[in-house]
Amino acid sequence: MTPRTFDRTAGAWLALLLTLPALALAQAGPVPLDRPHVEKLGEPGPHWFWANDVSFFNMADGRAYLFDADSGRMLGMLSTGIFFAKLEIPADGSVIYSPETYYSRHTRGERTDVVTYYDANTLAVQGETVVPGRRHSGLPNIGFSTLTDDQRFLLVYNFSPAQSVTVVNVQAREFVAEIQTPGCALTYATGETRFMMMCGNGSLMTVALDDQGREASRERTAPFFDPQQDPVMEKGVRREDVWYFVSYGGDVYEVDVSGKAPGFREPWPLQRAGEGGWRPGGFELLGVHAGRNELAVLMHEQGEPGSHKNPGTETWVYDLAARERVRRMPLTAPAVSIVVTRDEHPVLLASRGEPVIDVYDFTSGDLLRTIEGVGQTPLYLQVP
Amino acid sequence: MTPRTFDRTAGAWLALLLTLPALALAQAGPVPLDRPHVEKLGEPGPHWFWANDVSFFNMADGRAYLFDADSGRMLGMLSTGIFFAKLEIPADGSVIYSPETYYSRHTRGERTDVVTYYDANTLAVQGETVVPGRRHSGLPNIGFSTLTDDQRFLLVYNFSPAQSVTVVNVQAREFVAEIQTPGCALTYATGETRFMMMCGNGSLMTVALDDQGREASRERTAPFFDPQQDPVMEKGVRREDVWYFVSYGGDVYEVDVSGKAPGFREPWPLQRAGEGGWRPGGFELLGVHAGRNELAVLMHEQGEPGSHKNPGTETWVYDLAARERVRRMPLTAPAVSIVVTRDEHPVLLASRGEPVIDVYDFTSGDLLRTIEGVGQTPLYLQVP
Amino acid sequence: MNWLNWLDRIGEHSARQVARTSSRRSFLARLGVLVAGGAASVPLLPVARGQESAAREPAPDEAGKRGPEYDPTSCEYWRHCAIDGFACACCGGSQSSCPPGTELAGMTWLGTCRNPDDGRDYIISYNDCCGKGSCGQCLCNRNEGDLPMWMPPKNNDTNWCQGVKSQSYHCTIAAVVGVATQES
Amino acid sequence: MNWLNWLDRIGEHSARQVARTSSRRSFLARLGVLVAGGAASVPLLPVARGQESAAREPAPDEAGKRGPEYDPTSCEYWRHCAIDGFACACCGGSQSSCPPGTELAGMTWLGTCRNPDDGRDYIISYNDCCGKGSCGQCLCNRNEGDLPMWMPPKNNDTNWCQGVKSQSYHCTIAAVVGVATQES
Repeated sequence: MTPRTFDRTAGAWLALLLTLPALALAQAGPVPLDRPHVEKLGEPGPHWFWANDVSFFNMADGRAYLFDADSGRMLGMLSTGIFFAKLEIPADGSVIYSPETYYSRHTRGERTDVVTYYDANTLAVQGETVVPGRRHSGLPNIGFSTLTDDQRFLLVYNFSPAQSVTVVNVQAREFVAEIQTPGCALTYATGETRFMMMCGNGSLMTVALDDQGREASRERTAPFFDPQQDPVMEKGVRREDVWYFVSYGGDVYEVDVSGKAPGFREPWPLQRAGEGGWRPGGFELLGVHAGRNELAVLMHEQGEPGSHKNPGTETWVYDLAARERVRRMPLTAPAVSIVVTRDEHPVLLASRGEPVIDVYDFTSGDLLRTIEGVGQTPLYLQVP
Repeated sequence: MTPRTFDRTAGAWLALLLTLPALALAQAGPVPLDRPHVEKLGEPGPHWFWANDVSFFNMADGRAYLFDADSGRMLGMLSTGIFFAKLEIPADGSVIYSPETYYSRHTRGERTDVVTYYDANTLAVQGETVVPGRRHSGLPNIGFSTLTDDQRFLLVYNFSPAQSVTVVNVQAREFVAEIQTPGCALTYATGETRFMMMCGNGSLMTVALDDQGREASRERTAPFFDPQQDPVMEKGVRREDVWYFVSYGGDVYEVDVSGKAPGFREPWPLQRAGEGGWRPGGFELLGVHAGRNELAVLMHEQGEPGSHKNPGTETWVYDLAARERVRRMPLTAPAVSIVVTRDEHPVLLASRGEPVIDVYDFTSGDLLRTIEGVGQTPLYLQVP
Repeated sequence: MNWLNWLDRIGEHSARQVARTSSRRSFLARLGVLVAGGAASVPLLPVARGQESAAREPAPDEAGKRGPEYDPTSCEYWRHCAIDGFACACCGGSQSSCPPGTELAGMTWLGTCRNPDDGRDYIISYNDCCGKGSCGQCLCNRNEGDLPMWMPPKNNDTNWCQGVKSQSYHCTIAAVVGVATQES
Repeated sequence: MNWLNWLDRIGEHSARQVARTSSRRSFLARLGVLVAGGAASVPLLPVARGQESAAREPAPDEAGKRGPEYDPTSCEYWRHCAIDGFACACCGGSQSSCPPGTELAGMTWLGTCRNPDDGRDYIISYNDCCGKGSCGQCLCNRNEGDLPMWMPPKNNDTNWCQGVKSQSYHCTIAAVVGVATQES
């Protein structure tokens, strides 16, 4: 607005009302006068989590909600544009990276893809890096983007439908390169400056970056499963140098990424004898707790072809050293996505897909609380 | 995407699948092969209506939905950006004008206000005119924008909080001027190139435009009501040369705009003796049927200060010639917004504010059907 | 026009009726959402300052109190007698602070609410917090004192995210900025 | 890999199970929404042409039929055995046409559905209609034949508004583009 006309208009109203506050402020009451300000977050609590919301029925208005599972309270929110998938949160937690897409007319017009930098303490926008407008859009999973272990390079999977990976130097905050990866999808960090992708024939492709973040080399493994017999889901989780994946049928595939090339171990089953009717299923269906060396898996009964995204009615927990199930956690409500907090007294957060998230004690399985009103379709949960 | 990489990627998939459709298409079955295409609307039906949706909980994704009240079917949709209020539909019905606002990052960044031109038959975007980014945002009412009677100038009310009116020549499709209107709000067409506004002291200001759409003259009436005693709502309706408004208390104020300056008639009450507990209320609380010369008003019981936006439990209908109520229509569900179709067998459309719209026979008051799933918060209904 | 009296009259009225009516959760309440409050464009008030401060300042004398009348996340909170929108205390803010990353709007709708603890009327400033999509939590709305859009300072159908970088409405606070005089 | 057999096997399977399972309306179904279908990026198929035509072409042999299996707005519609999203017939389009003002995506997910009328299997092309916000009507989803994102042509978590001006997903059609051979 133009200051001049503002004065002309608002001036009239001020004349009407200014006397009141003026005289009111002259005397202080027993309730101290507030000084309105903008909140900051401070140190993260052990059970804080982000609920990423693609906002299904209004995709142009994607969000990421920050909640405290202990209080059930919303702590803050980020508005993250259309086709929103998930945040990337570096180890030091000082900043939040968010691959986002915008249209000049919200659902049409010129498309602009960016990586937005948010201050993790103030949740204010620090800046953005414009990247190629080909970011993959769909129901989010862990492979949509990732940070290399050295925390320097953010990788974003593109699908247009050409497959490629965008590399952003998040320290320099500049776009580095787009690496063409025909036949291979998604991104999984596997080392300081290394990541892998899953390819259509059941193999893995490892791409090593040079110090500038450009492709130094790529290597493809032999297929480690048969896509026609028992497809392995792309929804993996990582603990230290091992990525864990599960197949439709319920076998656990361990991929050791400590070396230059991924190493494969003998798959082992989630089900015991007579439990064949149970299958893994959901969107973010795997969770891991590094300290306890435990894997959590969403499971449902009457598994059948096509049920691999059915909500889980139980969470089964496995000792990764013994490769044995240590407990079953029946869920109060079926869930499609789960995450386990990192602390010593972890909670399991389970999203119903609808705007409801259940909080369970990860060790006892007790339901601690149910948080409602979490956006619209919170499909991917993250812990800072 | 780059064609080259597209070939490399998609090429692989095509190889896998092309044989199938090829051989399938070779033979035609009893079900004729479809030729997918994009629909067109054709001639409007008598009971088509637009439900304008500000999309309250996801304002960046505003919409206008076109439905047929006879079939209850959705016919099409427009995506209309943030703070969406309402469409402007000219008499000849060939094009639709839509004052819209966009942010370069959907909820932040650079703001761009436009008037978008949609083909009324294909609902395709024809183009847009950029206007000053000060369009008023809030819960929509009829005064947010209007077309002059000659159909040449679109007027958009601005609030920043300076008050002004943007003039767009919709035939030349160009921005003409922004007219500063301190102390006066909203826009109501009153003639070929004339409109009026409601001012803070209970008066009306008439602005006449010249042939280019620039301000030729402005004139203010004396206050026609006392804002402190019984405020007159800004939510009016027009029939020919008369604008109808109602006060919080339930008096009808008629404003004759046939002359250069508005003429006022003696207010008359909506309630009969003993009906004082009933009050008009809602968002789009007035409807009119020109042919029958009838006014429809949303009414609620236990009226009190602050109840002027309460949903109406009944619609009361008045003969505007006799200024007498001719019928009461109890509503199946409380409604906040209504509109009456223009035809000889009119229906009353009543929005619950939630995504549900009830369709009533305007003459008998019978509920004909209930349409569900109409967006998120359809607060302003229009008939083409 | 004696706006001082007018505002006070509305204020008193609201204060008296808050207990009876403010728990209404009709859709109308949801409509409140859009509305960043309503009246009183007062950009030069203290409410517009102090944005730098980040210290949380819960009103001390409410600390010990129990019940919805003293709960900033409740529609019955005594300061909410004229609120219209999402209560920021449910969005990562408080009754006197905006959620992280939002921008505090300097222009506010002022209400007059009675503190049930000391029976005195206080001037409440309903500043909006802006620049993100709607919070979606703790909707609360009442229309006492609301006037049509021809009187912007008293209209709560208006988005009051004004004078900020982005007008996108997120939530509304309820800050005590003074004590109302009884001279009406 | 014999993808022809694979696709047929899935197709048959879907066709057989449609009646039993396609009426599921779990949230999973709602998730289908995003998904513009899934498999088979076949930009050169006839399904990508004919966008100029505006004549409505209901499949004649379905005209007289009654019941959800012949209702394009129903999740049980025989052609929906592998649909994943909003049925355009509920959005202002039809089983073979996009709603006004949207853009027909040339790349499609192909399914094989059995027509209960003649017992034959047909190739169904699930083109997406793009360029507006989501339609929100008549959600329908099934995951038979769905593979993870490492096989894009078979993945229905992918937004298939590709090769269009705007990737914003609105709804999905179910057009007959051929007759499936039994050679599997």
